[in-house]
Amino acid sequence: MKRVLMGKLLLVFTVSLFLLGTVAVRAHAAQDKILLGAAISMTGKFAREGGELKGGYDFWRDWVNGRGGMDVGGKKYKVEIIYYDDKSDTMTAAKLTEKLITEDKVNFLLAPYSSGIAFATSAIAERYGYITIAGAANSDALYERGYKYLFSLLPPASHDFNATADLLSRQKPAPKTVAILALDSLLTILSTDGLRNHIKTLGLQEVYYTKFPAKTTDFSAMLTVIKAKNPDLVFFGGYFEDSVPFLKQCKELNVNAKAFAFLTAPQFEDWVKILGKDGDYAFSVMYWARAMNWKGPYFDVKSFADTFQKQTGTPMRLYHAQGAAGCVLLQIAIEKAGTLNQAKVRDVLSKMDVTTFWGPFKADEKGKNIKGRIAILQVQHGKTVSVDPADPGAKVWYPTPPWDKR
Amino acid sequence: MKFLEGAGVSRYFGGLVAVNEVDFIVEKGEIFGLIGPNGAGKTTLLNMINGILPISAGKLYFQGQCLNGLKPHEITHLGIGRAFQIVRPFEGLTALQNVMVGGIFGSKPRKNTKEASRGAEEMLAFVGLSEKMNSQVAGLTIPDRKRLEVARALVMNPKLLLLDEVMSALNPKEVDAMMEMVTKVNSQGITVVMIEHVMRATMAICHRILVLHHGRRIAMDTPQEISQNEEVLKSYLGERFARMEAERRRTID
Amino acid sequence: MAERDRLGRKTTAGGAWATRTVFGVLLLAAFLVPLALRGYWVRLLANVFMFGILAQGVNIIAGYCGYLALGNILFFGLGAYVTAVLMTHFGVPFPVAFAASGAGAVIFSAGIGLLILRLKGQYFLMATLALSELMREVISSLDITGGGRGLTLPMFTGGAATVNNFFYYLMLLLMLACTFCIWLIDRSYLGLAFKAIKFDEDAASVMGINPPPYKTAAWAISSLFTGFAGSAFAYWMGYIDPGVVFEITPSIKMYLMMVLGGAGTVWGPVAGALFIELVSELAWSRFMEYQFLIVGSILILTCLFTPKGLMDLVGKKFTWSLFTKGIRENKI
Amino acid sequence: MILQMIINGLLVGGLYASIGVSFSLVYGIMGIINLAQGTQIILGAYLTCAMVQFFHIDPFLTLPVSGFVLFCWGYAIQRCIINMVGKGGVVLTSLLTFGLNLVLINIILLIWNADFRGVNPAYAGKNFELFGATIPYVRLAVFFVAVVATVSLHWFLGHTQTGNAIHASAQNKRAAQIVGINIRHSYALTFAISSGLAGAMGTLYVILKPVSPFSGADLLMILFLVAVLGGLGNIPGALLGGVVMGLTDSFSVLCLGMQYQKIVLFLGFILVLIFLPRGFFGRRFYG
Repeated sequence: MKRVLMGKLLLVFTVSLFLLGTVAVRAHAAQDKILLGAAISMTGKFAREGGELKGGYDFWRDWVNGRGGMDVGGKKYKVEIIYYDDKSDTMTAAKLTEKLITEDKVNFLLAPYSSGIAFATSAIAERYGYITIAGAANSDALYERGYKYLFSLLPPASHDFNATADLLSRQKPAPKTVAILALDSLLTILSTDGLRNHIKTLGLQEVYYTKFPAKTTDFSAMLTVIKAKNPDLVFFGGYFEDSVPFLKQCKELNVNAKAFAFLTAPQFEDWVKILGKDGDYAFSVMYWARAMNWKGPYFDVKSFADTFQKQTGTPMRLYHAQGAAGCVLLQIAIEKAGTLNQAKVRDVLSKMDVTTFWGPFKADEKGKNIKGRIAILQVQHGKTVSVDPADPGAKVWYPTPPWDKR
Repeated sequence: MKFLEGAGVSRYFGGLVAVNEVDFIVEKGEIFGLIGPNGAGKTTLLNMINGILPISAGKLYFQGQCLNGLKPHEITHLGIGRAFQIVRPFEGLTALQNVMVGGIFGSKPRKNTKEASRGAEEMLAFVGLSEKMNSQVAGLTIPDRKRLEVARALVMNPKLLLLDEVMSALNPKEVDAMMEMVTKVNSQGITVVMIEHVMRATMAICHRILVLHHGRRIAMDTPQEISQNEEVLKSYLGERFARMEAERRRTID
Repeated sequence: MAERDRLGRKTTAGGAWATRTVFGVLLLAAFLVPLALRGYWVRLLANVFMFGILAQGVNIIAGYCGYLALGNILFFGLGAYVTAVLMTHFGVPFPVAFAASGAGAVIFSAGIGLLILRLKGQYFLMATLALSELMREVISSLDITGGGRGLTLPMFTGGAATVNNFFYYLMLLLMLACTFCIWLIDRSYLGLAFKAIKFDEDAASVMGINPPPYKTAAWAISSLFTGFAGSAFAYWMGYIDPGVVFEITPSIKMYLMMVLGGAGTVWGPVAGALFIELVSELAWSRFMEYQFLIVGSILILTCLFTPKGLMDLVGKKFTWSLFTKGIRENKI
Repeated sequence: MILQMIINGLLVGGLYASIGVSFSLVYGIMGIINLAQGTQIILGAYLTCAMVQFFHIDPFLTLPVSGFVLFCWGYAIQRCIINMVGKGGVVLTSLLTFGLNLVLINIILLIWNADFRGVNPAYAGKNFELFGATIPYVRLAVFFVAVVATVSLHWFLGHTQTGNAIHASAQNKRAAQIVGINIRHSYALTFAISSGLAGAMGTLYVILKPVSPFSGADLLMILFLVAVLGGLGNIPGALLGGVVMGLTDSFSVLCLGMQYQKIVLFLGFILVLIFLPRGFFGRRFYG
């Protein structure tokens, strides 16, 4: 019997250890500080995106503190950010978001990466009346839940591919047929569904459409079918890890189209690095490009990139900018509201019509950014070049030459 | 109606014939020995009797009922108990619980735990394991495990008890005790089929003996006859008897 | 004064009294937590309880029956999707959907169990893994489940505290119900049958146990609670997609909890869940870069030194020989 | 198109088979389900990437190096850790290897961070036409190396003294010890061979597809499927299992569409388990 009793004692011990943990609370932020919190993917499948997002947040924090802090109602506040790793896991993200709100008592939340995770964290933030400016979660369904405290920085995902289709349909020789491939996940399905509707208005014919399961690394069978259909355009709705093997296998099986269009994958340096010159001619969707040349209150497009490079010593990438843009937007709203009260800042955000270095922001009643714009990049000579709006001197490379003539 | 009858019983493993068209009859109330060199198919035969291995060819009848195709637990419920050669107690349970498993599930309408617990205690007392009733079986010695194995089979109140080498690895004194126990069980009216390499015991307590060699039956007779059967002597007993004889002479000299 | 319970285990009158007191205090504390602690801790504990349920689920089939259902997360996902589909497409209230989730999981496990529980351990293990992958793929390709886009469930109405408390108590009660169920099994002939099958299935069948129905029953009970947990999870999170509810990591985590706490014991898996979640929590917030290393090392050390779980160590005098007992018993 | 599909299936199957074989070997000899095998392959892949990056050599040349590194790692792990729980049964060893898996992932993360890595030599993607079907050179080479590795492993186990010792340890532990086989050594050697093979296959894998530290989990499912289809522990069987899987992949896409590829695969797998639980060949060879 002693054993069972001791078992209970072990339980008591564990519980008390556990409760002790609660006592060991973080030293609370001093009065002249604004505490921000972010549960972000530092490990797991979104580690790359999450890491860049964090880089953007860090940059903004250092920058704003370098200016003496945020100006709220005439008083300067320094900014501090608490980070947790959500391991790209929804449940963990939810838990950590609640921790940031109730334990760390942060003043504001910064958004996580990916729509799936944002679904869970925004639900919690909404209940506590915390604002979420989703920098990297633009699935339409997120904004159909009637939340008041959720705003999107990006245009809705269902429009992601449309600009690329517009651009390509204007090229000569005019493309006629389209093959569409979609990874079976929230964002990719939304963007390809949007595209499938959109191409009808452009007079393009869909000759092949398929969803493919997550974690597919072998496309050879699918490519054989596509080869027989010989489409002019191939739209690939997938991420980094899907698109690299896809393009490699296109070459292996000698499958070519007049253009290959991807979502955001090709704008990653590694994508170009792994594929080398096989990556050339690929089109990428970009929510932001230097060529857009937006002018904002603190930065314009160019000065942001330069400041980022100077301050952090690393070249600026998309999610850096995206993360920082969310912060800047929040900063503008807070400074305009002159208070740290969530509800008041929220009201300012919902009425605000502003252009930052990231571009225009105007939320509709659901929180979607109706003024968001999309840029199109193309990989040329192993570098991404903005072709719409075009970088100075940049031209669209079209059509793609056969694999053995590149 | 024969008590236990095998007609042309065979078992193949792939191309290998482990038991080859064996006919035998076990009469009610006897102690029936099963001997033969290693790999002769003795354990395979027992495994077929209680249904662990399907019968490849031939028929087995127990009290007139055909055993072919029955599941092990169904055969157990007909009244056939089994003690394994490599003792297989349930390691994580106590000795008492081990015996209780048989007590509860061994007969068709399941017994309740209280009743089974009492029966199991009695059975452990019978085999002389009362004191170790509540110890984990992992800590039991080999002779104790063998006793436990017998108790587990007996608690199911079998009409037929299959014993697979319950005396191997025991010292002479322990063998005597086990022999006594088997005869005691038999005197209560339980028919026993036993595989045994300890010839002293087999010859002393078995009424009849079946000798297998390479899966074939080479003899089935009383111990007396068996010990004089030429084929048996040549293939199996010869060597052992020679050794026994030599030993006997040495002790006499 | 030594007495014995129905299965012949020794109990002491005095010990029982002390145990009951400790147990009662703990239970009371568990029920009072939401009054004393803030949102995060309530959520964290609810999360611990959820893993407690999952660990108990595998405890029944793997800890008691010895069948390593590595793909048990299947029922979690199934339960979550039954609830989500019923609530979004058919407007069914949560309690009904909750019950339906449990029922769905049981029907599925019993049906498929009769087929695949004939398989020996390692094949069963892989069959369950493949089943959970299959279920994920099927759900991804159906329209009614929203496919890879996932489903958004109706919001739980009420403030943050209400929501947290609701799910806290739901998970707590589920875990207690599950543990009580295991306690009953452990005391009855079912527990003996399960353990007999675990230790030696041939011997068990020779002793009159017909394994398939028992194994199927064990898996059905396991799936019932896992399905319930999935249902509660779906409503709690408000959004599910196949990637979230069929994640393989929790599947492994519940085994870790079970083994660490003690497989085949009544309270072990719950203790394991508490311990693992606590360690993970510490590992996450302090040693972010080493989290897998820490969890992995704990797992390895557990397998080496306490293969029977932490519950096996308590109450014993700590000596070098106890420390190395696991290795001595298991090494080749 | 049918011919192209068959060729695709065969080439993919060769890769599947080669990674399945190493898993099957460990299971067949020791009864251990090595949940770290996927990540061991990934480790081999990362080693190749690192060597290509630093020395600018051809990725195929790194194959022996990653194989050797993983071989040593495998030997040490089995000798020092896995042997210690060898008798603990499948639950314990599975959990142990899962722990190893986590540790390995973390090591990769610490050295190389979470980025996807890949190599793309200049000749990657070059192909030739044969009867109207396109055959990529690299895939053909990978297929060839995989088949050679499998066949030579099979030969090694059947025709060398060490191989026989390993074989004997699988058949009967006690008897092997009696005839003087150091069973700890032969187990460690088995595991080392399996890990070495995994490392080498990692090199081949990364030439075809990019990897991240977490890719191991996806590979593990393939390992299971291949090994079980061929009969657990059966090496030529695993080769067949891989090819069957590759062909299934191809033809399910052709007949039903990409979306149903995995459904067909898993459903088929479960049906095989139910009706042919010992795979296509049964477990005739080891264990």
